[in-house]
Amino acid sequence: ACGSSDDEASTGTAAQGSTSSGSAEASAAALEGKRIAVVSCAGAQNPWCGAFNEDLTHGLEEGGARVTVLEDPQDPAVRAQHFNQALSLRPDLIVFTALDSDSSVPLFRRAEAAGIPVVNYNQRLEGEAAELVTASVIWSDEELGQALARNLVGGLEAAGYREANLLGITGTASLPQTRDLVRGFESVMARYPQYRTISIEDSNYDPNRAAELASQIFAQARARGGIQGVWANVDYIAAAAAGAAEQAGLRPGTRSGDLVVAAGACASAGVNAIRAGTQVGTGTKTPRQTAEAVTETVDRVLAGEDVEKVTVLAPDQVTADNLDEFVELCSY
Amino acid sequence: MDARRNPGLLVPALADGGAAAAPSRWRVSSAVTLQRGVIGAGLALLLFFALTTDGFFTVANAKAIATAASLVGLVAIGQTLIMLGGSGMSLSLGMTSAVSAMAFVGLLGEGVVIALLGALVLAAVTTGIQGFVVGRWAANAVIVTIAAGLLLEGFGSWAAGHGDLTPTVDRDVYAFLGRPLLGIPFPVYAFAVAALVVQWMLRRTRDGRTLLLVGSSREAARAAALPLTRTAVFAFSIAGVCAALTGIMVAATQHHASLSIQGNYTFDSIAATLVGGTLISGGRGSVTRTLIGALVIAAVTDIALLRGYSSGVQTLVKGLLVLVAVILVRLTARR
Amino acid sequence: MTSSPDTTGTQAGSASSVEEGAPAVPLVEVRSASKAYGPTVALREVSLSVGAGEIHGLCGQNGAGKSTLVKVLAGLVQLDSGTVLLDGRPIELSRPLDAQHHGIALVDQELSVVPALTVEENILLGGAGRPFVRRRAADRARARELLERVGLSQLSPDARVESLSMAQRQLVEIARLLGREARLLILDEPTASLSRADSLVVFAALRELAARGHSVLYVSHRLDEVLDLCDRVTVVRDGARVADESATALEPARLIELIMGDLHRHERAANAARSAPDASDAVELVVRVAQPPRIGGVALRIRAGSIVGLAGQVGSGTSELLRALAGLEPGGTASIELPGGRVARPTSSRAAQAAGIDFVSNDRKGEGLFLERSVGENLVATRLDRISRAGIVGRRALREVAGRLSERVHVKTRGLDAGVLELSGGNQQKVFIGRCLERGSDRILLLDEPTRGVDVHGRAEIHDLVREAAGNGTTVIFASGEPDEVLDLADVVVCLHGGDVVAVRRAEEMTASDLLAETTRGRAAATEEPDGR
Amino acid sequence: MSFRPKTLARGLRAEGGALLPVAVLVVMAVVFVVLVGTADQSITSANGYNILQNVALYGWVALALGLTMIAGEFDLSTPAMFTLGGVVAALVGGSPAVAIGAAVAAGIVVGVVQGLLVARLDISSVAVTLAGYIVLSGVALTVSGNEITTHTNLDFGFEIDRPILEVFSVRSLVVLAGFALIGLLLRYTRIGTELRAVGNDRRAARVAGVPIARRVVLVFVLSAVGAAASGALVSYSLSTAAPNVNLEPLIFGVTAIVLGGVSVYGGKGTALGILIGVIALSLLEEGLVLLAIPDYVANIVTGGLLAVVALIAAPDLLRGGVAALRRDRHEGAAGAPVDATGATSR
Ligand SMILES: Nc1ncnc2c1ncn2[C@@H]1O[C@H](COP(=O)(O)OP(=O)(O)OP(=O)(O)O)[C@@H](O)[C@H]1O
Ligand SMILES: Nc1ncnc2c1ncn2[C@@H]1O[C@H](COP(=O)(O)OP(=O)(O)OP(=O)(O)O)[C@@H](O)[C@H]1O
Ligand SMILES: [Mg+2]
Ligand SMILES: [Mg+2]
Repeated sequence: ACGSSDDEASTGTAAQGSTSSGSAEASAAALEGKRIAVVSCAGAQNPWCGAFNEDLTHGLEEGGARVTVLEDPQDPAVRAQHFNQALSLRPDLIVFTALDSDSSVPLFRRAEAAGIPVVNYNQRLEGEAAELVTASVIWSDEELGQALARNLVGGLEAAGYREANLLGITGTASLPQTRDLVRGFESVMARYPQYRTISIEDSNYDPNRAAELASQIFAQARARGGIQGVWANVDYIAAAAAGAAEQAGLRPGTRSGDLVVAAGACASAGVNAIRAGTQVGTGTKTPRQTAEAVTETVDRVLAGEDVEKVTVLAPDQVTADNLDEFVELCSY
Repeated sequence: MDARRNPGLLVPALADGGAAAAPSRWRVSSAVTLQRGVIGAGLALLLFFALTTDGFFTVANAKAIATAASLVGLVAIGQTLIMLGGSGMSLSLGMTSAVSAMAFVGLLGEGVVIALLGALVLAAVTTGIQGFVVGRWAANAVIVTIAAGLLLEGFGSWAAGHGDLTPTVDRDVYAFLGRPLLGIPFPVYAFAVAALVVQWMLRRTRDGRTLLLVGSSREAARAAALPLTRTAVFAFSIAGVCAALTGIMVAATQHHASLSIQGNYTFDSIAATLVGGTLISGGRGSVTRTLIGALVIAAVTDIALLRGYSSGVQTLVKGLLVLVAVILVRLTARR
Repeated sequence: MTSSPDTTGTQAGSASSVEEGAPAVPLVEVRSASKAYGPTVALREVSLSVGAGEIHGLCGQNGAGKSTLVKVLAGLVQLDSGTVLLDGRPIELSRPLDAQHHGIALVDQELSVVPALTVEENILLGGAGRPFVRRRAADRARARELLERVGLSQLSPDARVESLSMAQRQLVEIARLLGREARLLILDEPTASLSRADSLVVFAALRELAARGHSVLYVSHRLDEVLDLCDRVTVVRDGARVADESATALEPARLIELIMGDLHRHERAANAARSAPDASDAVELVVRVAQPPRIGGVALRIRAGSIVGLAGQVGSGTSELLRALAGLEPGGTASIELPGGRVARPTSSRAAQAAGIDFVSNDRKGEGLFLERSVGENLVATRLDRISRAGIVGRRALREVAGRLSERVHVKTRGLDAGVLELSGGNQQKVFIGRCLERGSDRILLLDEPTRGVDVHGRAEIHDLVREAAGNGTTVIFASGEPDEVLDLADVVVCLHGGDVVAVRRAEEMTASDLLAETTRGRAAATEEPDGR
Repeated sequence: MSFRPKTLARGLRAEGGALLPVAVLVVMAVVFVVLVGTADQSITSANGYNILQNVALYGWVALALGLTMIAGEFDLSTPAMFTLGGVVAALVGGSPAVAIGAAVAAGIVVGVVQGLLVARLDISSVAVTLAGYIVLSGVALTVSGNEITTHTNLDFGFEIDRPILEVFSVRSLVVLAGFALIGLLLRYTRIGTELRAVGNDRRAARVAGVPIARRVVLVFVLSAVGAAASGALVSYSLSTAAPNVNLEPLIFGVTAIVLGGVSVYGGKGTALGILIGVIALSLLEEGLVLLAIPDYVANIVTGGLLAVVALIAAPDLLRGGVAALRRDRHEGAAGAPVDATGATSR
């Protein structure tokens, strides 16, 4: 599906939880003539969303479904409004990305009342929402955090640091996936007590804010041994921090004395930075793999198969060494 | 009917010489004292917090503050011109930064000079059109710029294929725009030069002085046959160029460009302009004041961050600063 | 000088006191009032008394203290010393509300009616009553009654005020005040924005009110009106009272003398002394303006370098004609045929400027000065082009030009850097006019009410400036609602009525009454009050 | 609602409204039907429900913004107050009455402070409410600890969105009632007259004895309360409140009120006109959804519409346009000029 060539399907090792092998022919039949509404975040604000919406639409349409995408700028009120509008289209299925569990409950109740199945992606659901939803496709953010930590440690060791002060910059701290990522990160870092994260800041996914706070914390830490490593949950926040470092006269890289930068979910900015040597690595949480997994789940739901409530995708660790394998997947 | 039982006003209580209508010279002078007092107290407070904040008084931190102030400040220069000219404010300058940055990165394949020129021209033209509409037909600037922001966002993401743009050329070609020069970050030079040039234009060029006159009274300017349209286009397109410079330098530092580059530049630039003391209705203020406003906001934000206050508190403090500045400016205004 | 109201007048307003026959206690009396603003002494021991049913004039130069006195009565300004008595008893006037309790009402210089509301809404606006209910029938009846009292019984209470004439608007405002049981109506320069005919409508209403026992205190620079309307006149100079006399006994020349002290001089002589443009080598211009529906089509042939005065009532189109020529009335078409067959079309103010037209609006604060900027900047505002090279303003040139202009128009200012808002009204007007001087010959200067709110002395100075400009070859077209000003300043008088030219005469061939007769054509009969004054 | 066309037209005219809102509604309805037709859809009561839910979402915000604009002011703090209202309601929790009451109380405080600053110190409301916007954004982030706050009472949210008569819901009915109330206030009370007076000619209104400060404070309170209450109601229907402010409510509100014939320069506008603007815009949004328009195209459409609206409202374009039309019909005053050289009578 979705135009991805076979070799990518094999390299994109999205370990799909406990997927039973639904064949391509079966899916085409299940999707044929079906109407699917996608309530998603907008590509205009967020390239990940844009790539995902495109890949998903493409995948579903290839199977013969009619797809309607309703995009919003991560606004809960508008997303709920769109969900209601999606319901009124009376589709066979709604693909939805929840902003959080609780705000999804009323929507899912309405969908249940209308008898329309809902496939949620990216957001781990809890409580009633988790029960109401038909299926979820999510990434293991904990594993992403572990990959991030391994990348960072690799970089720090390559640069020869015996010990190091680290700065962490998260997207939105309160989101569950951020918490999962930090938990995974810390579980690995517990084994490296010589590398201490002295500060975790919240950038709210605003790269300018990330750059500003990074440069101010670099300055403040200067008197106390400086910062040797920066980690961020997404590539473009890491790129902002690396840029701020350059402006402060630091050198992002893996040579001795360099600032080691690592990030979680890959994107063009990260690919670019890894090539340039200013970032040591990233992890895959790619829109295309997500779209493929969602397409498959949708297909199986519509085919009437028994689908697991939660499909967890496992990310790959990306470094300069294996970057070429992931360039396609990570460029969006 | 008895006048006592019918207390409708016979006398225009505030029609003339009333407190709100026209502050007397006494009120103005006491307000000036008040203003000095508040500014003095504010600076003392700032100094106190600065002294007690670990790591504030370092060269590195000064550079960090200067860089932050410069990026917002450049956008604020444009905001100041728009405000001085009596158009109020632009709510699309942040979006202009982002879209120009995307144009810059997208054009880098053609060479850095073409990319720079292309991005700056794009910004000057798009904001210039807004200036034309506002200057020529007296359209409401807030509404026009909200509309322009939406259009820029729509066309920007359409042209960029809803993506994050990364340069296709070697970093060394353009990275000087983000790196320090002689130890000082490049944006600081850009801001300093732009502030000097624009302030000089305001004081010494025909268009700059006309802008102040138009900002003082559009109706009088029209009756005096001053060029309303040209003046507004002048203010808006310089604003566009300044905003674009910020976007370009951010993109050159972060090595990619997307709409997220707009960040909070729109509102932060208005905040810097107002904190500097420019009159929102136009005619009074200067770029120098805005420079100070941008630095004050950056310093206060820095202190809040270093002391570990949340981003919410930082925003709150910024808002209160704006509020105090606005009140002080009003109290000392002649009208 | 007596302090009790004169009861020998023939005005209807005094009739009631005649009947009572007793030396009436004045309604309002001010005794030895003093007031200083810092170093400025606005009032020095001034006294004033207004009898019941009396129309009392208050005259004086700019800054003489008239407005201050009026504000004292309105409770807007507190006296340093002195007392105010009502019906012979001292009263406290520390807030506007106090004045209101005593039935004292102030009609401000600027009209205070809301254009977008209806007549009825305006009359009832701001009055007492429960905020959430409008009693339709009762409100309607009240509005009608009040309209009738100011002579507007024909007017529909549902008419929107923006569709009314200036006089009607003024009367609507007065009706509102009457609705609040005003005993003393104070009008501070009410006719500054009214035409002569409109003034007559208002005067008729005021006389009617006086006849019913209301008192009126009337502040104006239009001396003819004061003499015409008032029973008595009080004159203040430099904050002190210099006269309180019966209006009937007062000669206009004497009144001017009282107001000006020794500053007065007669103007027409000045005009006569001006070397009129030579007829033989005269260059002529043709001005055409059409601006439906106000001006059907006016075409005038005028001589370059002459001063043309437009006379007409509000609504006659004088302002619109000037504004159309200045490119400020987009609804109209105007053209000027210049010598050599060139035709200039001022479709915008920029186009007008390019065609050599300068305009001085009648709205100094709104459409004239840049109030945030300094005197110097205001003076050079329209010639930045000329004092700059390659877009860069020459600082020396700027100071030089501003300084010279400031001297030319005799602006009293502490310096060119002083804010223009610090100047008095008359000086502001001079700055405004100064901006349009010295812009080269062959230009056309349009002035709308060039001396509004300016005292006699300032007026003479401004008139001299205009004459001087004309002497240097500038063609001047001005409009004024004051017959005397038109006759004093103009070479040729053009009378407009209803958007049409109804008469063109040389100024020295005309008297004020001719002019009034021409400009009130058709309306004169309706607006002239019944007792034939 | 049984408005007869005549009553409706009179209502719009009487308060200085224009034909614009009616024209806008007709155009939008036609566009909607065409859009739906090309999208191969059938119009159902569900579409009506969605449109009314959209009206419920930002209707009060538009009304609040419109009221301030009629009184000659501009309340930029609206989107932040909207967000804060939701956060406060979610944080207070407990009984919905108490929670919504708390949001309303917050609105009253904000409205009084902003109104007093504008009225008493005569500061431009744009400046005051811009500062208010930033302050309130900070407050929302701070009190929520930058976390999404969850309502404890999920059933109330479900109840207020339950369809009534297929197309209505408690939420939309409450908002419509708000429109009716404010409409009556503007049309039939002295306060309504005074608000228009304050917006049309503040000096004259002041001289006439209208208590300007109280009226200005009133509109700012109504504005903040409207925003806070809708924010609270929306948070219930979402069962959560997010602390991040976005400009969506402001953009929707401004577009709707200008489409609804409110003058950007104050003094003119009706509640009915604003409602029409809100409905028209909701129709458009529903149409765009039915067509599955991508977000960036929606941005372009909304931006374009707002740009057109800004031009329609621009005073000099209208003046110039009318002038150009007239100029074509009249070419100056033809014929022989009257002699005013003074030569003939010499
Ligand atoms: N609020 C004030 N503060 C300081 N000085 C004032 C104030 N109001 C008036 N003055 C001064 O008091 C004097 C009297 O002013 P007032 O306004 O009473 O004059 P006026 O007779 O009304 O003049 P005009 O004919 O120009 O209206 C003037 O010298 C003026 O400068
Ligand atoms: N509020 C004030 N505070 C200080 N000085 C004032 C104030 N109002 C007026 N003045 C001063 O008083 C003088 C006269 O002012 P005023 O406005 O009375 O002039 P005016 O000649 O009466 O104007 P107009 O003809 O427009 O009524 C000016 O020199 C002005 O600087
Ligand atoms: Mg005066
Ligand atoms: Mg006066």
